[in-house]
Amino acid sequence: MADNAQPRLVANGICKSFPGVRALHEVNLRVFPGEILALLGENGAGKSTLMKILAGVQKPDAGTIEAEGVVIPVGSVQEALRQGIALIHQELNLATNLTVGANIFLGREPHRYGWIDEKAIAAESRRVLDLVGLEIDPSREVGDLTLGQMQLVEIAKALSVNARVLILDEPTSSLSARETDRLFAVMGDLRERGVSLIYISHRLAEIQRMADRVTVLRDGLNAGELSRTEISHDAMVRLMVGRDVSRVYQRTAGTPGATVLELKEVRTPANPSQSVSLQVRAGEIVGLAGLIGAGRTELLEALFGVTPPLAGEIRVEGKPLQPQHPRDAVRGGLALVPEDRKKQGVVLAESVRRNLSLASLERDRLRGFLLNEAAESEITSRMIRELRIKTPGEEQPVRFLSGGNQQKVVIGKWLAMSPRVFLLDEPTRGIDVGAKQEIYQLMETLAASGAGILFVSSELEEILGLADRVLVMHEGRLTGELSRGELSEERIMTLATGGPAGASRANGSDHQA
Amino acid sequence: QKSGGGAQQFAFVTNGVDPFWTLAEQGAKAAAAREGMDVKVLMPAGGAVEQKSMLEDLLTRGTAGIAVSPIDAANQVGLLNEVAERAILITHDSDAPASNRQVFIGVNNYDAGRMCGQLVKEALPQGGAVMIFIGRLEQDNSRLRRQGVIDELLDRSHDPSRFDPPGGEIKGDRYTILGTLTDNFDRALAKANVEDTLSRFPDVGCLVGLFAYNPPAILEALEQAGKIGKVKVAAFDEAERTLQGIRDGQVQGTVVQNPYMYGFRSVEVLKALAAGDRSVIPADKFINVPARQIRKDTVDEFWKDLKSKLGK
Amino acid sequence: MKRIIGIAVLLLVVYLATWIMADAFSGRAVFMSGYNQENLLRRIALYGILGIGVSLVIITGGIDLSLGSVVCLVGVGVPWLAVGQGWPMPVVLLLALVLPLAIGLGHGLLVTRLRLQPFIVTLCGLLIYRGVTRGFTQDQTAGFGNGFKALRWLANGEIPLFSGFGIPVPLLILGVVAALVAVFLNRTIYGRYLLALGNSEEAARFSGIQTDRMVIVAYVICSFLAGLAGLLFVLDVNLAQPVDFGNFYELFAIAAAVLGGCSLRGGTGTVLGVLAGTALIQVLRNMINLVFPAYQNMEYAVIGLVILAGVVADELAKRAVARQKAGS
Amino acid sequence: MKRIIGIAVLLLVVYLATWIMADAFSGRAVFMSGYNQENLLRRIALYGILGIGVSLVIITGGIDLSLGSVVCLVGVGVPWLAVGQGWPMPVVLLLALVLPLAIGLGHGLLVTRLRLQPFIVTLCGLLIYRGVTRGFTQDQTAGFGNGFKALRWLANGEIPLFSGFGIPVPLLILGVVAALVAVFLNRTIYGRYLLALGNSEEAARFSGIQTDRMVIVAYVICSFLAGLAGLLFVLDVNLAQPVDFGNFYELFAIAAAVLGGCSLRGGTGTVLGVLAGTALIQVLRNMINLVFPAYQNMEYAVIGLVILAGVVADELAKRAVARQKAGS
Ligand SMILES: Nc1ncnc2c1ncn2[C@@H]1O[C@H](COP(=O)(O)OP(=O)(O)OP(=O)(O)O)[C@@H](O)[C@H]1O
Ligand SMILES: Nc1ncnc2c1ncn2[C@@H]1O[C@H](COP(=O)(O)OP(=O)(O)OP(=O)(O)O)[C@@H](O)[C@H]1O
Ligand SMILES: [Mg+2]
Ligand SMILES: [Mg+2]
Repeated sequence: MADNAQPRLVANGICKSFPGVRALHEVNLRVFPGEILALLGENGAGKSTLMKILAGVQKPDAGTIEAEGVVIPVGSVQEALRQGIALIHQELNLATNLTVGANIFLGREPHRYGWIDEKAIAAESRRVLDLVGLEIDPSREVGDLTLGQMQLVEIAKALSVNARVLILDEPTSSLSARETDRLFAVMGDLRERGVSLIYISHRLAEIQRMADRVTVLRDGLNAGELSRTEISHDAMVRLMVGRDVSRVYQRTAGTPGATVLELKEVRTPANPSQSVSLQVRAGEIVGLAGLIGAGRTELLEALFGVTPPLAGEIRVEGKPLQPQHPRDAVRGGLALVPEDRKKQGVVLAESVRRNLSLASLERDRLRGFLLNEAAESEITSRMIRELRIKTPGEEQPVRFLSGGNQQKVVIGKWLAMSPRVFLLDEPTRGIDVGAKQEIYQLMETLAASGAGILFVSSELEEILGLADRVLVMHEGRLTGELSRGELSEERIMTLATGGPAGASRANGSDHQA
Repeated sequence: QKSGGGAQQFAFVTNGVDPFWTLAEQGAKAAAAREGMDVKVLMPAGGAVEQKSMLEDLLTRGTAGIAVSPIDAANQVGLLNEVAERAILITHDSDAPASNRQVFIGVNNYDAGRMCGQLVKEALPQGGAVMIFIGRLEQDNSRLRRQGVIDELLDRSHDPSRFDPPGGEIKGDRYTILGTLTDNFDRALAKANVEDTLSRFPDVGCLVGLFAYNPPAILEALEQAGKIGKVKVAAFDEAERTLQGIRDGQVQGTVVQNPYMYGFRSVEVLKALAAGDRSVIPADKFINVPARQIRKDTVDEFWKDLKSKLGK
Repeated sequence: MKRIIGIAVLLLVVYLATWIMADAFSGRAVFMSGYNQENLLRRIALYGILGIGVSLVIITGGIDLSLGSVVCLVGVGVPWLAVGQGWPMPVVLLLALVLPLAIGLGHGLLVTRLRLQPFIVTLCGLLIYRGVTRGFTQDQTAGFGNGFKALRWLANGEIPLFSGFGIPVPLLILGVVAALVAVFLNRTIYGRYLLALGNSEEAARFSGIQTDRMVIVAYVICSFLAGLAGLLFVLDVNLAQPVDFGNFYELFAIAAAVLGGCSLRGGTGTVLGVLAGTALIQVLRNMINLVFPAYQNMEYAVIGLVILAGVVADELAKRAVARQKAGS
Repeated sequence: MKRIIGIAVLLLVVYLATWIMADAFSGRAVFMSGYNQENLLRRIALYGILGIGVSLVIITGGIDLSLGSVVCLVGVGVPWLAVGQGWPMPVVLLLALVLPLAIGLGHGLLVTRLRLQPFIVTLCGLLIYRGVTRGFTQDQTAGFGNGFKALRWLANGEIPLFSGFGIPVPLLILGVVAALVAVFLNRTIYGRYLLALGNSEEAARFSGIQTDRMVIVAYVICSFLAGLAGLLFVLDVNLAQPVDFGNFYELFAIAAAVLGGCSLRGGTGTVLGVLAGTALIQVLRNMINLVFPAYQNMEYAVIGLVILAGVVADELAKRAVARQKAGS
């Protein structure tokens, strides 16, 4: 990328504050035609905010934006679209009551005097859906799609703009390896055609693979830039975190003890025709791999009593458990760190203190049902200290914590209950490298303290690095088990995509109940 | 209950829901029983809109004769004439002279109001300040009733068409009408109105309750204020608490219409008209069921009679 | 569409039941008489206009509790001005149509610009418009006497079809309103915007839709239709009492919309459904008056029970379907 | 806490304004008379119990429109059974306290188990309970005559404090209720659960909290308090008419709760705030009767305007604060 070329989009001195937070301060950003610019930064660094400002969704407090050298009005989505700037948001933003086609063209419907041209929509949707490799009928309601499919619809929607600047804010966090590859192919293709792409991800491997240039934000300030040749894991991490973080995490395996969690032929409502059997032993970290939609979350949610299992036997430390409600699971010694942190993990509006004590209030109660505020304070301060939760104070609403610290609050909430088994669903989704490492260490400490750990992850990297043993799921059943020795990306992927016919028999599926 | 099967149906429609109408219902039922007629008593809770759809549906059912108390005569002429076309129509309680109703059965509310005014005069011979409490001022009957009280207290000429707007004080040489408070049938509010009046005018001489539930509300408030007996009360209608108050000397007296008779006579007249007997219609098309003043001396006998009518 | 079938069936059942009971009991064409059908259709038309209006607001995820009071304001205000104050009718009518627009605009601005909760805004509306009406009329009933016959034709006139039955004019007005709103919802970009923002305001806003404007539009249309209904109501009944004219109409309108498949969470709703819901409620009232006049004072209870039965059945049906899907 | 200051100030202003106007206009202690203050406190007590009840439901993110009809059911039912049907009073009272519990349980189950929308469930309740009451009483007014003086002391009795002023007994009852609910909300784990699930039902459930039970509890308490209020209302007024007893009380209760800082989105609310909101509305009504009796029929309009002013001011204040923070 020749720097003398005219930048397509330039942001100058962007400032943005929210109540109590300075999200961006004097931030500058340039992106050139036909390049993929990776935007890096820890949780809360201001990446999404900056992108929302570029896309006109939010209005900056100060600063200007130039497209092709011309200053454009800020804070207007239409204006941004007119400039060919399209943004794929970090969170899904779809109207689940409308069809796929309607969502793809939402706000840009081809029409005559307000009269919608459905034919045009159908045809054009088909085209962009093919681009992202989604073979579904554009007239289907988005509400019926799976999360992975929804994410792809978001991407197709952005592509349909024929954008000159395409911004992707953590698009892969809910995509499987295969869908990710597909996306990267599309991105490369767009780059060839001279489109400028801004790409945000916490997965450094992906960035090394795709980025022509890297810009890093830290605490809402420009922290530096890396050209194609300078891009390396360590360089990126140093700019983001300001310290070194080892490349891939390597677990120092311990010696597992007695079995703490045992499943015999458990059937979940999501996959009634399949049954799952598995064990987790004390001090053991077991990874649960699989493609999106493999049914891993449903399995964990069934164990935890969110969607009670239909059949089968569950034992925690030998004691039988029939979870009809999370309460039963908690009393049985289970803890779940759910997939959707903001909706299921924390009460966003409430304070760090109230979130940390929420699960243990009942255990510590006084005279039947009175609050034990002493115990609450003790737990709060201890967890903040031990988990090094970054917060201005105990009374800070969790909403204002970064993703990583929110996740620590979820873990701290359960730590106070000292459960026997931890179930973690995508524990590091959308969490930055620094925080990731801390979460990993936490998981190890938990294991070391004799708890059993079963964690779902779609990031092979962390499965490989962290698991003593890996179970692979496909369409609701276990297709295989790999010990630390046998671990390899290929093996996991083959099993995840249906695996060798033999593997599926191994785990007592196809029992007609 | 089997309706129809050839037997003619009749209906007695009120202008709302009120204990007053329960008495009328008894009268209508009694007459119906005596005459062996099928009479439905309907009380619209939803105002004029519901009264209209009730009448329409009665016509649909092929009701032969209807006695109705129009909510607002002046504006229901069209509706009433529509009814008159398809059935025998008479009005009770509140008349609609402009309509094709065959006859009106009821009381002259203006005169009744003046009767109530006389009770006030008896209670306050020396004159004094008076506050009027009433449910609403929409209906002709309530407007006239209130006007009757005012005109009597101010010794004005007999003119039902007069109307003093509710706001503001009306001063006469002996009596002052401090104002008129409405409560739209909200009993709690009716009581609150009295309480607040006692707060605002501690020296109020007489409280006038013009709807059946107003006097009881007045007595409640007075009792709690410990002013029972000290502040005079002039009442309207025959609520039990009111009669008890007269008996205990807490109420000067009450003016009673005769709702039981409204119901009873209405049914009788409907029967006659249905049989083609028009002799029941006087020349002025007004069958007067005169109001009476009930005082301490007459209350017991009246009450006994009332109970027997209500089958208590 | 699915969502309508349930209510449509329920409506049909109640309709037939009423027909059989009423006409069997009396051995004559009572329910099925042209006269009764006309009355029924006229009532459906008047309440239907309210239901359609509020359904638009409900689709945005909002609510409008002020309908009844707007009906009161216009229904009382028109005769009061035209007859009581002797204003020229054209001016009065203009006012009657413009004032509700202003009211709706007010609601919309408070909800979008100040981010106030629709429930509160329109609850205040409910109190204010009725209070004001009672104030300026001094609680006096207003009516047309026997004037304005031509105008009143809009509410009580009919287009003769065959002997003994004609199409009530208000039904035609409802037809026009329903058609316009249906097209607006299903064929225009604005209808799509409304549905989208009702489901996810952010998704719509992030797609460049000026969601605030659309929400305001919904409230404006809703209040306008409430005003129109108020006008037709008073033209039909010929008089209006400030104290109770239109009382609780908002509840019946909302109930009709929900019966018709509108979710108070926003994003769903069809004109046909709302009409079916309105019809159901009116047929029920008609049934009580024709068949069980003695239980007329339990009307509310019956309506409440039917609404509840309706939503419960709807919910259970949905679950059955879901279980089926899971099973397959 | 912050949230209360606004309403508290507003209350103080209106209170002082009424005092000055009323007593200045008449040159005597009118508003400040012991008698008037007693009346005011008694009314605040009765409506306050309703407000506190509904605030619990609002905290769960729900709503209860059936309050007024429960007030009617109990308020009419008690004298009807005890006097009309001659049932022994203890039995009647037991029923009056148990029935509302059952009603609340019903609401709670429909909302949690069937996932019906609270608005609809309680709207049906509003229709059903009133309709049923009108049905079994045949629309006849029920009252105690001069009986049950001892029992009625609960509603209209007072504890003499100094000459001319005593504490109304209902105020003591309100005090007990308020204290219990306040402790429940702020000092017990269940209060914590209620607030947590009001903010995020899912997160609370995923933390092992039986959210459904808590929601049911909220509806049960709410209906129970409505029944208690209904009992006190009829003991105070001494007669109740099925067709309108308690009409619209739910709206005043909800308005009071919102004025007092409850958000209809759930998760926030304080007992003190609700009491302040209730007091504000009652002082306003008192003011209108004492100072502007001629405008008494505009009462609703005034209350509506004040509520609107209150929430608008609250919103603007919050924004100012936010801007300050952002600035720093
Ligand atoms: N609407 C908002 N209100 C208040 N604070 C906000 C809002 N949006 C963002 N913030 C705060 O602004 C800061 C930057 O947020 P932003 O989402 O841009 O970070 P990010 O770099 O995208 O983090 P992540 O990697 O977790 O997506 C954070 O402290 C966040 O809490
Ligand atoms: N909240 C939700 N809303 C809609 N669909 C969902 C939701 N949660 C899961 N799904 C869908 O249910 C199916 C099972 O999802 P699940 O999350 O269990 O798969 P998974 O193997 O856990 O994938 P992930 O890696 O996302 O956890 C998937 O198709 C998923 O998209
Ligand atoms: Mg982000
Ligand atoms: Mg999952």
